[in-house]
Amino acid sequence: MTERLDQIFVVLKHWLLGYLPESWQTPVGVVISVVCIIGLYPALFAITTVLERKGVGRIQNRLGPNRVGPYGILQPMADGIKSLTKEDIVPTSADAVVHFLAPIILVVTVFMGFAVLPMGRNMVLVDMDAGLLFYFAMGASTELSVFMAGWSSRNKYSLLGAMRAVAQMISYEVALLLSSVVIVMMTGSLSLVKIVEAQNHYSYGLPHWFIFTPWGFAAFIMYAIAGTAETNRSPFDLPEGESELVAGYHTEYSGFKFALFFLGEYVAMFSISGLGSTLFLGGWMAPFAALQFIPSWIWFFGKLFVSMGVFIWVRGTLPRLRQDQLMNFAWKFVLPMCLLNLFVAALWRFMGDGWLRWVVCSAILILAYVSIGREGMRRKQFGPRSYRYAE
Amino acid sequence: MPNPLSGYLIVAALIFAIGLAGALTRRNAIMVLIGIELMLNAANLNLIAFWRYGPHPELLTGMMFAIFSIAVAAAEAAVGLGLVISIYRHAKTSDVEQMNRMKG
Amino acid sequence: MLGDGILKGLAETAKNFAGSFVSKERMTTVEYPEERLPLPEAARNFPFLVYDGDDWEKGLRCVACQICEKECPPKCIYIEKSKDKKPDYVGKPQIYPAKFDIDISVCMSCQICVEVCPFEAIKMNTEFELATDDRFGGLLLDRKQLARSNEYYHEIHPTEASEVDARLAEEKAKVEAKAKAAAEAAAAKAAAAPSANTPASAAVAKPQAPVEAKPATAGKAAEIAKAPAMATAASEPKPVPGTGTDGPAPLTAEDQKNAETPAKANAREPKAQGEPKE
Amino acid sequence: MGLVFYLISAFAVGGALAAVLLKNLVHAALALTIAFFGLALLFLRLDAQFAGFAQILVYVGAVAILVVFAILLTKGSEVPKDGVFSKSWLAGLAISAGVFAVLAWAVMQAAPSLPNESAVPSVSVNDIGNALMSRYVLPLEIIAVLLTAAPLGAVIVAMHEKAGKQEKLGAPGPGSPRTSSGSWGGDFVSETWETRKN
Repeated sequence: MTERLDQIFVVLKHWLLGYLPESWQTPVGVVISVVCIIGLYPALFAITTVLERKGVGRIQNRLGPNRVGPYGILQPMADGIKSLTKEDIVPTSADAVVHFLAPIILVVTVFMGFAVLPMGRNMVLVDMDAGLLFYFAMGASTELSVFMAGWSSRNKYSLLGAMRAVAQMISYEVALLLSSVVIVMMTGSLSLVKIVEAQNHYSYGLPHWFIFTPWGFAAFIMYAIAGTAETNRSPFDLPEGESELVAGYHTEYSGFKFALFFLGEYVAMFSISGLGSTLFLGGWMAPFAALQFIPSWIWFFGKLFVSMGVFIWVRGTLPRLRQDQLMNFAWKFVLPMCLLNLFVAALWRFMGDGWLRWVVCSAILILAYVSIGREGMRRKQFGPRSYRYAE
Repeated sequence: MPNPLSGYLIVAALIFAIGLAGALTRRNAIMVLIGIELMLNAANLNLIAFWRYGPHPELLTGMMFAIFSIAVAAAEAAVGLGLVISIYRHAKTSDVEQMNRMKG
Repeated sequence: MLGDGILKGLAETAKNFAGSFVSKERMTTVEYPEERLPLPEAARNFPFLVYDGDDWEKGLRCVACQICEKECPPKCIYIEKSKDKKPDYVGKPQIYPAKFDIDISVCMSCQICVEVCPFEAIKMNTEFELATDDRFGGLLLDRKQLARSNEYYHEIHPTEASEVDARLAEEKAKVEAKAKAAAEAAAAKAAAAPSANTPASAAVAKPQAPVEAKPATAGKAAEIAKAPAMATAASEPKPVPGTGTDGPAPLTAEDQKNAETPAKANAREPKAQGEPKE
Repeated sequence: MGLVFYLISAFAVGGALAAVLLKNLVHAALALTIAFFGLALLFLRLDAQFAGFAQILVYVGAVAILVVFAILLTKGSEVPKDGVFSKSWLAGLAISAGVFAVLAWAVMQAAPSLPNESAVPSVSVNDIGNALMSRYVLPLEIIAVLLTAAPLGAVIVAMHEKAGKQEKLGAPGPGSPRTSSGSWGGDFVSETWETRKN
């Protein structure tokens, strides 16, 4: 029974494909999966927007949206209808073609990342040998669409927002890659399915997720920071800092194209969260051996929602960084920590089993964290803000 | 095309020629760099095609060459564009035809 | 250590998040259409017309004196006087506004109309849900839309309304007393004692001026003082100059000046434009 | 061969042509990314998964962005008035046409002797990693050194030198450093000195 529930979508797809001739099965199967992904994530996006607004409201001791439908759960429908029926305004001097293509390229590249994410046992669109590389290649392409959006709008705010976004995404992509490379080092594979399988064993009822190792934990923290910056989320939302740049690179977008940007941002969050849970949190694995009877896809989406909750929590807590703080943090804290973490992971690999490697690896990481952090704080590079006033 | 490899080679030659034409005819230094990038890419395509249809694909020679070439091209682009920006600061132009003085 | 501030902040927001489900006092918001915060007593928005009694048309205190229309800085009030008269709250026949429109898209809520009204007829409302889909007709309120009962006034500004009521009652009492005095004087005149009347009516008008510090109310006192005099004028013409010299005189002059200035300016304007041509 | 190959080739060649021909530099850079993407697809078609994704990651994600940044930093997004092609464009075109003619002729001559269809090589990322770490470890190390040195060099070349720093770095010339200084303070000092002399 649990087995069948676990594989319900796989079985369903095979059952549907059974009605088709042999030569059609592969392309139609791909199309079905793609349609499922394209349908599912916007739905999750809709749920997340209302949850985010309500969550941030609660954090600020407000109620959040509660007018449309019971408890405001139909708010995303109202927002969707609004943005679909709004006039699509293109600035007169804008580069019409590039302006039109930017949101489409963003959404396409963001959705491409899901092709290699395993969303459950046997639930992956393509089990690519170089899956992680594919994911990062697609993630790198989003930068270009952001730039296209900002440049084609012929608006200073848009251009500034785009330049900030691109600079930020390039800086943090290095950290994102380096923190993921640790996992590749330990599993010896770029395939996300194999990475999940490498974590798929339990001892004393507890899973062997990579986050439960010193290097995995450090890498997860770096990954979370870099992922937040990569998706332009608060506190790294300078590209669309509304107090300075109106809305950043999508200032000149309205109606459906704006909705596409909004969708792209949230789907990118989902995909970063999904990759993070695949790499560090065991993907579709249950957190306890005793809970394995619950279907794997429930665990994957549960982890997705938990990490979205953390995104929202962080957004409700932290103020926006300044541009120099952002860059200093990327290059002077996250990058050295990631490089050190690579070394620590190698050390872990070669020290063999035993408690000693736990002590040594943890000590190195904690020492580095404290000393780099203290040094940075002393130089006021990423410490509390200090204000200089005009003389 | 008589066989698949020659198809890839012709495409690579075409892109190489386009890149060469761009590098030779455009005035802007960045466009010259773009032409050079295209030429490098055409060469990469050649390498990969030869690896794919070569006698010993398992040795990965062509593939490795292409990967190293990609890495070198990235470094080359960084340095080249840094130079263009530096020259632009001095000469206030990125037109290669106006960069005709030895003294900045 | 780096990051402890972040953890502290996260704990704080988590406390807020959980607390918002537990304690209602944390929530700072009021769910507006269903729940409302009580408005402060000094709240004001746009003017309304007060009426006494049940019939709004009959009970309007406004006598279409047009002072508010002239004083209104953005000129948002439009009054048309009636041809006939109806009795006001003291029972004296007065003209009433046949038309009283306020364009609340123009009104700037300065309350000057309220301050200058000698009859306590126009007051500030607190109603703010005035949105309409017709920005011309919908925001031009006529006298029916503007009329609110005195009870409503008590509801929104209790202190002010009771003060106004007390004042009106006092004036009414005085007017009645004066009418009585006038009647007595008439009776006395019948008994051939004409000099007794003047000091009596002056005594009625005089104490009011120092008590009401505001010049507007003083002017109103003069008006009210004048009213019975006019009522009795038919029978006794003498007290009128007596009351007129006593205090209302400079006020009425000022009123006239105020009233004239826009008219004068209007009259002068075409001349000024025409001069260079000549 | 087949339709897919022709489509992808047309995509790549079209992107390359647009990159070279478009007047607006940003458009050219965006067309360049189309060409890069088409080439990456060709790599994938040649069963070189790793190289294809590396191509997208490096070229579309980094080089194209770098080009775009450089264009914006040099105010290159405005179309120059006196044409985008150099005076000797005809010669350049002739040379490249000649190069293409020679290459195409060579390929066509050699076509019959070229290897025909061959089995899909089963090369996993693991094999590539092993090769990188064993047979090609020396080139890898050299590339690593290059990739460390090149960005450093690029940063130093492109870094905006401040006037004050230049002064500090520059050796004292024949004249007094005070009077030759270009900074505001230096001007001020020299002026007072000269006025006192007069």
